[in-house]
Amino acid sequence: MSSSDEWLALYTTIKLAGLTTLILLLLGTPLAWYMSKIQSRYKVFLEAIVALPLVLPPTVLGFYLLVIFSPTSTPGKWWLDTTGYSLAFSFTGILIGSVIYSLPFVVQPLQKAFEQLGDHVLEAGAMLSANSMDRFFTLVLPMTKASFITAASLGFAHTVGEFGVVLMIGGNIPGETRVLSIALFDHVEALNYSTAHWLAACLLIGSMVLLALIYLLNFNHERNIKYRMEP
Amino acid sequence: MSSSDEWLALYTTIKLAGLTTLILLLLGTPLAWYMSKIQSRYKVFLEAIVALPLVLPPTVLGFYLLVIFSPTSTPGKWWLDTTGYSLAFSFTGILIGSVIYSLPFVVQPLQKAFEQLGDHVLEAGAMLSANSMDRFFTLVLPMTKASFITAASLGFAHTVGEFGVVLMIGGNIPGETRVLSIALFDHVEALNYSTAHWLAACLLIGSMVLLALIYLLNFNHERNIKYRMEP
Amino acid sequence: MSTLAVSEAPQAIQRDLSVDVNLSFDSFQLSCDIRFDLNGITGILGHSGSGKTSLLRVIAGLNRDAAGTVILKQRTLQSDTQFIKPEHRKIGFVFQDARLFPHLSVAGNLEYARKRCKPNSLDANEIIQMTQIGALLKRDVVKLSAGEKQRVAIARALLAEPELLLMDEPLSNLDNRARRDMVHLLRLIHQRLNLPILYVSHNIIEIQQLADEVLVMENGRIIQVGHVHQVLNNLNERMSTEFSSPTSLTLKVKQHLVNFGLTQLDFMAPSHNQVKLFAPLMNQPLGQQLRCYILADDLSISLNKPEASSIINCLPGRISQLHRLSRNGMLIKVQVMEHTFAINTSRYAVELLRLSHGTEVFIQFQADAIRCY
Amino acid sequence: MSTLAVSEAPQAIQRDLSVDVNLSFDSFQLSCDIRFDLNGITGILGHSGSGKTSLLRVIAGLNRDAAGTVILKQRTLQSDTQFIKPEHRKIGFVFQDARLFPHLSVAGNLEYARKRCKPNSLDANEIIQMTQIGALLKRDVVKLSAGEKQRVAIARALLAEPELLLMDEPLSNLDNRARRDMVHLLRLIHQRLNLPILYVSHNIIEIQQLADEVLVMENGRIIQVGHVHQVLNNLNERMSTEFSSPTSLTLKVKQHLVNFGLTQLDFMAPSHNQVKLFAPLMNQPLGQQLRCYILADDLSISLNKPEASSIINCLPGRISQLHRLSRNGMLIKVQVMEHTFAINTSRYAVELLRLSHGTEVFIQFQADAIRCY
Amino acid sequence: EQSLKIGVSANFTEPLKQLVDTYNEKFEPDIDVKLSVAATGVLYQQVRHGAPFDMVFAADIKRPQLIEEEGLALENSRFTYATGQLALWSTTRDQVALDDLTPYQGRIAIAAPHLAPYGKASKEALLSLDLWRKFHDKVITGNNISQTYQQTRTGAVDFGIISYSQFLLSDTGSGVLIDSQLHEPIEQQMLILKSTLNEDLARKFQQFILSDSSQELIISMGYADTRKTGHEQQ
Ligand SMILES: Nc1ncnc2c1ncn2[C@@H]1O[C@H](COP(=O)(O)OP(=O)(O)OP(=O)(O)O)[C@@H](O)[C@H]1O
Ligand SMILES: Nc1ncnc2c1ncn2[C@@H]1O[C@H](COP(=O)(O)OP(=O)(O)OP(=O)(O)O)[C@@H](O)[C@H]1O
Ligand code: MOO
Ligand SMILES: [Mg+2]
Ligand SMILES: [Mg+2]
Repeated sequence: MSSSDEWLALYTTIKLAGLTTLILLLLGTPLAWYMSKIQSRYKVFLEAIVALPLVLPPTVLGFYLLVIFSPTSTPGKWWLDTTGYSLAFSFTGILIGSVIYSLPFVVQPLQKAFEQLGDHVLEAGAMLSANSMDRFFTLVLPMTKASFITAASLGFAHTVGEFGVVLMIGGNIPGETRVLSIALFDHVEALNYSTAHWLAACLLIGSMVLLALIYLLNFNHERNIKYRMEP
Repeated sequence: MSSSDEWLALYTTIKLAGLTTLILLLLGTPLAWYMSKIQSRYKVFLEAIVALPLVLPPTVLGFYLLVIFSPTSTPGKWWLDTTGYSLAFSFTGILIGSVIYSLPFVVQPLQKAFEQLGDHVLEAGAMLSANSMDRFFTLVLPMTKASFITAASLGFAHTVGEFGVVLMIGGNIPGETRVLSIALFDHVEALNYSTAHWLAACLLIGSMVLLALIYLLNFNHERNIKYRMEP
Repeated sequence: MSTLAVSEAPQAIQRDLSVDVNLSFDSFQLSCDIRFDLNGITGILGHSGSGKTSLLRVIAGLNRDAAGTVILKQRTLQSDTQFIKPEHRKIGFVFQDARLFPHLSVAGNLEYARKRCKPNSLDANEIIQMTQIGALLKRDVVKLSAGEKQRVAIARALLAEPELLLMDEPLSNLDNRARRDMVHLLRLIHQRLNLPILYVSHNIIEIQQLADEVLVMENGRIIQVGHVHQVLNNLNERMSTEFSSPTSLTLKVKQHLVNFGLTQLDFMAPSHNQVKLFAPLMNQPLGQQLRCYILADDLSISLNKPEASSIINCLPGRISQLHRLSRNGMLIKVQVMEHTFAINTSRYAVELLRLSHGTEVFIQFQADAIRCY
Repeated sequence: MSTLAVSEAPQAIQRDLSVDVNLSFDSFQLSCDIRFDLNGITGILGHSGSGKTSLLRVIAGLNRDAAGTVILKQRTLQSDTQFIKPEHRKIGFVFQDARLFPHLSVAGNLEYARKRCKPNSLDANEIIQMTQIGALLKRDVVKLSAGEKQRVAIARALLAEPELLLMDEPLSNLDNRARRDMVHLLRLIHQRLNLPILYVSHNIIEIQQLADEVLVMENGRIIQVGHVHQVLNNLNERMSTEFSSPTSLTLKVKQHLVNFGLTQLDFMAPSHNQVKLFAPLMNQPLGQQLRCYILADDLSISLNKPEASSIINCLPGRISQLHRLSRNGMLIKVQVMEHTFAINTSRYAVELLRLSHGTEVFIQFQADAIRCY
Repeated sequence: EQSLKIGVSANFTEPLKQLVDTYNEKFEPDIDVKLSVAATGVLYQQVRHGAPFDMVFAADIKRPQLIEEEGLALENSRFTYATGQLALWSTTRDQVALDDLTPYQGRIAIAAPHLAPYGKASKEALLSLDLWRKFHDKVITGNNISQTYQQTRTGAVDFGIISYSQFLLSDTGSGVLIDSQLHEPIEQQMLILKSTLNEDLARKFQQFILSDSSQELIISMGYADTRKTGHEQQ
């Protein structure tokens, strides 16, 4: 396996993890917000459903996703007819898989953050004519920034490390669905230990630097402002 | 594979996930507390390290853990000499692996919850002669109950669904290290699809009921008390 | 209650603010049906837990559970079929707790209000200066002292320039000086913007100094409404032993005795000008009309015109009412020309001086008993 | 500062509470070096942002950054080498914001304090009744009104029966009635438990009614310390225009005139018993000694003994001091036997009556000008 | 009752279970066989790090050779127990023939050639058929042959090259045997680990596997007749 393969896998990984995180933030934020607000018992089921992707082993989850993505199933056929390409073994496919698989890691921290926020400060915002969108972006978002960073970093890291789902529904196609975690696994399987160690170290150090950078940003922010919860 | 095998796997799974969650709560809580309190830049690195197990693919993480657990390595040998059995391929081994692998899911939600709690109410506790342990159990714990439930359910679900690490360091030994996710995987591998579907459905429904029960407990609690964060 | 409101609706529209709502908590029921003009500062008095905050929250739209109608300046904010969201009500709220935005500096908090207010007719710097928060602008709000927070919250609410401002015990953490400054500021703002204010306070002096109309709440109901003098003079027995009642007058500036730190005031009717009234020196143009209050506790009665007393004001009058306030307290109303003065005294003094209806007396008070806006 | 403290330490140990600390925030510096006895209620006055809360926090041990020494009743709470944690200081704190435990009911909050207090010498039911929170016991604390929260916080702090109680504007959200009840309760508790209290308030009346010793803070420094009369009588000019100063006396109950709602009081020295003093009827046994205050604003001066006035108390005396307070305000001290009365008046009155050192005058005041514990 | 712990590569799980049943019918006393199923690569890692197996059934020659070189295997215990065969399989078509691949333009699923012996053989077969050039950038590779089976089974890909044994066991789709002349033989070897405490039983079981009747059973389950190809022992 050439080193250009690895660069390609790195590129795919970053693209996958980055897009997954982005989509999860975009989808997960309103979902978490909604879940933090509803008061009915139905909330309980929603919470359980969001947590479910965790319970199935990744390859098994991948298998069921592949069944759905396959052009022989209705959704898969619809996708093929609409876009002209099959969801299975495409980048879009592994993206959807990663989004589903990492959903709970993004939704749950955000939901808790929104719940703990309470509405005292939001009421103050409303009384200054800020509508709900405005309040969300100017009050909720900055006040829960730390939880967004937690959510995003958990989602990102989890996507980087995931390979069961991705391998199953992605098919390990270089430049399209072959990600670093698969490459790393290949090296271990193929008994290329030195390459594997080297790749694992790079992954760890790279992620560590990335995470540290993220947390550093957050840390500087938090040093100045310490929110407090009160009755 | 007989159905008694499945019961055994279910038992092992519940034992593993339950113990993992317990240990994670016991270890993760002080760690999260500590991390929520430190103010130095060193915190950033600690946060990154806690998040690291996420970044490696489970089988790769499993591989490195196997290397460490093996009696040919110093820690593995030490364990063997001390306890008389090898860490690799033992229940203890997969327990340690699961704990490491699920650590971030428990630590991060707790850390955020502790940070958002602030110390206003804790100061009030101190002024009523409650020492730090007392304050932790009588104030912090009940006030962050929701986050503990999130942390525990993420940790539990993640352990139930995990099989890369467990398979690698556990060796799929019935009654010892063979868990439901591996059994499910085996059925898929062995082309027993009907059994696999049935098992997957059971896993999902069982987990859903469990999660719903947990959230229901929490929900009843939250309905009455809605904490609010204030400047 | 709500059917009643519907039938009365056309009449309700005549007044500036009409609130007819019902709200139930586990152990508390708010039940208001009230209409009044909003051409000034309306004070709300009431004991702790009487529902003052709840009433303000309903008016602001912060409590969606409240059933009923709220109409502000002919605009239906809330009815059985309609609910205008709080952010569109153009109502400002100074909360009992300051509720500053913890992620913004003091300046950021003020800007937040400023940006969302279209015409910006107030000068921000002036407000900042008058609330004395100039030195705090760059500070984190979480590090402010309680009084500092309260002042920032007031400045923020004012800079939003709402059409109606609700203030929930906004000065409770301020000392007398800051309180006085704030009262001055509020009066100024009210004049400049014609901004009506609903003002909840425990402090009767604040209410006296600020309010035109006063509501008194008890157990979730409004038990008294009216002009400040009227209400405060008629506070029922229990209330008046807790708050003290004032006499209210409108006086005209006649002359400044700068050397003595006094300002001579006249009654409005020219016929009474032989009576001299002295108040502490005030920075008001000659001829200016002032609304003044004198607390019943600050007045005393004598039968003879006292001489050589440091008590500077002395008016002849005739007792028009003797009112037993409590077991031993009496409230005496003395008619001085067409003005009625309320005087708190004891039954002992009444018996000693044999005061009764029609007795000719002199009422006395110090210069600083005359309290003006 | 801290080297000074070390050299003075042996002396410091003589007093009950000795605080010698330095604490710097970005734009604020607290710097205190003070020792005083803790045999009563010590009031702390000061404008918003002057460092009152910060001082209490340092004493409580809630601010570890504070450098210096804190010694309470010979126990070193904090020094360069030592730091006793807040939970072991046996100090209670009523915070400016109530800080109730949101996950517990009102009863749960009280129990929390009760459980952690060993001897339990107070009757919980009595405290609950006196703070009027009996009806709230089962309620969630997050649903309480501001005043209700404050009362629960006070009850909770009292039930912990600390050795020293710090109260940070504990009554700011209460109305006059509740405030009066609380003051009464605090005095009672203080007597019963011999519990010293450090009491921060903006309200000079509260301080007068409660405090024995008073500290005045400004800009992080303590600018005045002393007995309440002394301090309040000597508030510097700026302060005294904001707060008003009282005269203090110790009087003895002579007789109850129940029908008139009056109680006759005597001076302590038997020789002065020809002078009659009347206060509002009070529930005190005959012969009981009382500490009383009269505000300078409540007193007036005349040259002749006034007759037939509703002003019930009149004492002959001689002017011992004339003190120009402000441009137009004068503070006159009148010696009545061995007692000194402070009277606020205007320069106009002084000139009119030609008051000067040694002038024989009568001082007058109403029954309810005599304020007692 | 005697017991054996066997690490078995996924593709041979079903045949091995049947073999155990047959063994227990034939011999006394019954043995209790505990199967640990994993991919060959995983089995190898586990053996290297002290896995408590008595025997290992791998899916290739390479890993057993490595185990032997590292001195973890008993002398003379490494034998080829089966030779794999390939099948072209589809669940989207009713009829499948090798010729279908010539006009086919889509993707094809195979096991990863550098990881799995079945993958390597699949690649060789495609090369022999002169189809590799066409498919080399369209292959979907699974880590092992089971994954390839699953990917094909879902219908997400039209054709997959799986093991003939899987094809025979599967309940859906249609497939065709790929002539084993088109690729190097897929030899699968077993061995006994040095750490075993049941050497006698393991040897006995090994002899049973290599017996004619067992080999016939194995062949009937889709494996090639190793006696014909002459690869019975290395
Ligand atoms: N969300 C709620 N749920 C239940 N009861 C509530 C809720 N909010 C307020 N109450 C109760 O309603 C009553 C009125 O509360 P409100 O806050 O309006 O009083 P308030 O007049 O503002 O008192 P304060 O002067 O102490 O602030 C109180 O007894 C309070 O406990
Ligand atoms: N953690 C902090 N960091 C920086 N500045 C602070 C901090 N805490 C308080 N201050 C500042 O120190 C000064 C004194 O604050 P403190 O809370 O002691 O005032 P205070 O006398 O209690 O005022 P108030 O009557 O308004 O409650 C204020 O200017 C405040 O802004
Ligand atoms: O060892 Mo396998 O048969 O490639 O999973
Ligand atoms: Mg209120
Ligand atoms: Mg303060």
